[in-house]
Amino acid sequence: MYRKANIRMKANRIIYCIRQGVQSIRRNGLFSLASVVTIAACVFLFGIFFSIVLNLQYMVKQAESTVGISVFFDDNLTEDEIMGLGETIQRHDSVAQIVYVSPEEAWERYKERYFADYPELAEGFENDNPLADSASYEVFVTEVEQQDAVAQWLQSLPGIRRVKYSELAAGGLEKANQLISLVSAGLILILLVVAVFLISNTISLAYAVRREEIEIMKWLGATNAFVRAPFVVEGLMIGLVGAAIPLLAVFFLYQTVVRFVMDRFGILLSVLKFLPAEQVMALLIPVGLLLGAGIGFMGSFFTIRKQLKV
Amino acid sequence: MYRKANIRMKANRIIYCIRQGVQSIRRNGLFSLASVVTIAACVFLFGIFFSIVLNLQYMVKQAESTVGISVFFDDNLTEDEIMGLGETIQRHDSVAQIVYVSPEEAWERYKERYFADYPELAEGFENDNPLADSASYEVFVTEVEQQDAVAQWLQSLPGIRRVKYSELAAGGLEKANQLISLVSAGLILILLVVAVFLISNTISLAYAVRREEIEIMKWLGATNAFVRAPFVVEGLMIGLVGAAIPLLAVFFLYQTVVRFVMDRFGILLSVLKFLPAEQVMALLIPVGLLLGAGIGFMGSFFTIRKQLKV
Amino acid sequence: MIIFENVSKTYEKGTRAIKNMNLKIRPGEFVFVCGRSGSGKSTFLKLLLKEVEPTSGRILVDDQDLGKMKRRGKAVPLYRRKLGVVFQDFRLLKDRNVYENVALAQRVVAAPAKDIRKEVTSILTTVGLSSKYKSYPANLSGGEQQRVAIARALVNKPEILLADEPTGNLDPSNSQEIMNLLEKVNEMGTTVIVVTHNAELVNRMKKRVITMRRGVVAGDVQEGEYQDESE
Amino acid sequence: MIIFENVSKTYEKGTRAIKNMNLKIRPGEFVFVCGRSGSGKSTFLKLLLKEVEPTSGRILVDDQDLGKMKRRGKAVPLYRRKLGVVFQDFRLLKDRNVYENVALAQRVVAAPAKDIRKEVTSILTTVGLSSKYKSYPANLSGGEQQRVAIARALVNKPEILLADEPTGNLDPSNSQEIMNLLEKVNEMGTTVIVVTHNAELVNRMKKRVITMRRGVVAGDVQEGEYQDESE
Ligand SMILES: Nc1ncnc2c1ncn2[C@@H]1O[C@H](COP(=O)(O)OP(=O)(O)OP(=O)(O)O)[C@@H](O)[C@H]1O
Ligand SMILES: Nc1ncnc2c1ncn2[C@@H]1O[C@H](COP(=O)(O)OP(=O)(O)OP(=O)(O)O)[C@@H](O)[C@H]1O
Ligand SMILES: [Mg+2]
Ligand SMILES: [Mg+2]
Repeated sequence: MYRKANIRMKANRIIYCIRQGVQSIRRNGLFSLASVVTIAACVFLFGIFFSIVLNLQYMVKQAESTVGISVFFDDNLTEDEIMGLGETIQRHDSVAQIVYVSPEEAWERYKERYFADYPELAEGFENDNPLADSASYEVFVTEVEQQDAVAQWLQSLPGIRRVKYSELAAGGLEKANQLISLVSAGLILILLVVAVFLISNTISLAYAVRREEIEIMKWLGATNAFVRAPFVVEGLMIGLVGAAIPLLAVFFLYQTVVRFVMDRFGILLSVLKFLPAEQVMALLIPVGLLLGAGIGFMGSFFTIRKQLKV
Repeated sequence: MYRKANIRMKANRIIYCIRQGVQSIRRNGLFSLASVVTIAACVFLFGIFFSIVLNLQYMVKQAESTVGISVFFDDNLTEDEIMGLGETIQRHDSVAQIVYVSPEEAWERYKERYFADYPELAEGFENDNPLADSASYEVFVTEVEQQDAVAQWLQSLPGIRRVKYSELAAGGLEKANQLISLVSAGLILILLVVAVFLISNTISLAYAVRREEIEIMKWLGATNAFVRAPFVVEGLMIGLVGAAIPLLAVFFLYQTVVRFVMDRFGILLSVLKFLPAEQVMALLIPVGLLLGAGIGFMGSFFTIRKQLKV
Repeated sequence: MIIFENVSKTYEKGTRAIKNMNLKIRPGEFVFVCGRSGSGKSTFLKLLLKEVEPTSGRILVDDQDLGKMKRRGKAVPLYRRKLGVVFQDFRLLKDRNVYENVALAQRVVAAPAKDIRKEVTSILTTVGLSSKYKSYPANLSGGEQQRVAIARALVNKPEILLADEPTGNLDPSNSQEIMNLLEKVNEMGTTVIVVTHNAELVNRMKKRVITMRRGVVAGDVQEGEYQDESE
Repeated sequence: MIIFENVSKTYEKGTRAIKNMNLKIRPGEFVFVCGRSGSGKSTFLKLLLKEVEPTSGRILVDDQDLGKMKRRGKAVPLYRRKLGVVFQDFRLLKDRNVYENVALAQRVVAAPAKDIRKEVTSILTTVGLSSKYKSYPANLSGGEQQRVAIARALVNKPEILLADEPTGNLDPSNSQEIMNLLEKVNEMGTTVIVVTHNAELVNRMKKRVITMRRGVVAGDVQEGEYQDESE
């Protein structure tokens, strides 16, 4: 019996807090709106920025996967030995895929790539494939960072004459990847710091106005918890609403922009591979809501604590 | 005499306004601080973003300038005729620079570029330059957009056998340039809208608190101008201070980041050409200060106007 | 000359604070306005200050029709400068000290800088606050705040003085001093209108007494007494 | 039992509001505190409420030493719930209506929801505001606001009632009714401490009168009268 009454009291208490929170939002229309707008603005910028960064990283990843290592064999290798080598390479952890390039294919590719401008040069070689001995594997690694290690490992295998890969391209992509990650992290950090600044700012303003209200409650004998609870509930709700609105906006904006860029800038499509909106949002929505709720909760909790020393 | 007194009264009035503005900032410490922080945050984000965009555009410009058009001559052209052609080309408005490439240079470059991987291929041509007839001009245009037009014009000149340029590279760069401009404009617009939102937000909060003060002044018989002036002066000063701080921060941050990237990501230096900090700031400082002062002024002016209807 | 012609005031929520008020107050008169709590006394003063507009009727002050005065422009500020007002809830600026609060009234009318100091110091001495001139309202006692409000209303030597319960927070001897001050100001030509519940003072001073009852003028007697009607 | 032992209070700016106060008030007493404006009456009440701390000396209420009560935790809130306070400047919550303002005092002590409605309605009727229960403070007359403050102080049937100038904005008959109410509350066991300037009321009611003068207890008489000292 006693326990039941206690639970009912607790439930009553929680209901009271939530009702007070809602009423408080209504009563302090302007200040609640101000807090929602601030949180929304921050989450909005965060969302846009976050999508850009995700896509940049995705594009670099895409570019990485097109950089392969060419492996040329010793002249005296039999087809079986070449097959065996291929299996060995395939089994390596960091190797994603290998492709066999026959001498004929190699020469066709070569002509296409290098003689296109000087067709007269290629004529000298007709019917006499200068690359007859140049069968090769193209090896694609899982992570561009492994490029060097895999190349060295390939070099050390018996029966391999030459390993060729664009150190510059691989190194450049790896560095680009690092740079993007670093700059993104830096910018996101800056954005978060700015957001926290702005929000604690707005909340301080809103509470300075209600300082009198808090004082009066305390003079009436209210405990800190009693005063704090509605404020915190209010903060939480403001945070959630403030995050939900811009997330929705980012979703529609993202779709529109991607479609627009695909239409208008088709020529760049080989470099620009966008993530589908759903995939971006699947990550962004939980992060954004958590951010909003966290900011709203913490903002009101700490601000109210400062004010409660009456 | 009368005029002199009038001028002195005006001067007194202005001094009073400025003094009131300063005192008002001191009196309303928290609210002034809040406004400064908000403007500073917005200008800071704007500054960072602005520098990134400027550099991206600069990099694309740099990349563009490395894309040239190769012009090959008819077999029977004399050296004088070639020189004459060069002068004609040079005189074209959209041409930035032309470079003469002799057959020997062409072959050296060719070997370097295409035979590096298959040195055995080059041996067959020793002492017999296969490109003996391939003297050419490399033509650099001022704007990548002119690439097509210039190429067509070159094609139409007499004595020219072949005009070669990377349509894909040129087209891609042009599109990339457009895309960056468009996305930048979009993001800057979003940032500005968010900034205006945030600031009018903060100022509304700050003024709601001072609504009582404004009302009392009006009941004492103050004109709107009398009430408004100190607020506007205050807004202007807050705007300037709020803009100056983040501009300074951006300046130092920019230098640090550029130095850091140059040190750590040297491999990307061929693509990453940064603008010097001074050049970025020369543009950013006036824009930023104007932005801050404008926002501060307009924010207080319009907010106070809403409140003055007592 | 203050003239109320058939003035009524109904607040938004439907409270009829003033009903059909007809009244004349000549320049230089000293008038007490009495009546129970909620009978419309403060509303009467707010109408005169053009803080609220009448629902119907006409208010004339020195032949100016308050209803025809435009909210925009200088007409309202110029009219208000004729008045000195002591609000029932003081309405001091919280972020300025006593001196600045009183000086503000002079700044608003663009008084010459050198006069401000003299006049403000003098009026603060008169209400007995010369030692508190640097204090902020939050650090004053109730009666001290009330005296700052009185000083602010008087510093411009207004044509008409409206005082809402100016002695509600003052002890009898301070109250008497303030009343003497108001009488002196009145003798120098200012029309004085005082809302008060202080029956003793009203009875002692033998001035015109207007008694309000539920928004209606229930009595208007020269050399009158405080009428307590327990309805 | 309220005991002041050598209590002094000097505000930050150096104003010595209370000097060496020694005082005993027994449970169930009815005490008037009188004195000129600025003599330290409100400060005396603020000390009892633990709104300000004494610079020196000791205050005991029901054997609890207020100085030893920790700011953190529940001690201060629990102590304050024994008190009902009418502030000189009312201190109503601007964003809640009359009903909510009074109910707040009950919510704070976690009164059962079903009692709140009954008690709040009943006390509002007692102070004559049952028709205004939905109004917001800004839309009330001065006297009405004061009565809301009184209702809020009484709704919890406090052990000790502190009232600072509770009739400053009320007409004589309303004032008398409020005093009768306080007397009734007192008869039911509440210790009542009233700060007032209303000499007539004090003289009529024949209660203990403590007279303050410049922070010092200048008189403490059972069945006393209002002492006006024009110094
Ligand atoms: N802004 C307002 N909105 C709605 N009703 C109001 C407003 N101001 C006053 N009232 C109501 O109008 C009536 C008259 O108010 P007013 O302030 O004129 O009374 P008063 O005579 O000054 O009373 P008191 O002596 O208590 O100050 C009251 O019933 C009050 O509740
Ligand atoms: N927070 C404060 N800071 C500094 N001085 C104060 C503060 N509060 C009051 N005082 C000063 O302390 C003295 C006593 O103030 P108190 O409010 O106790 O007077 P009071 O007896 O209530 O006067 P009144 O009848 O006018 O309300 C006054 O001189 C006042 O200026
Ligand atoms: Mg009134
Ligand atoms: Mg007091």
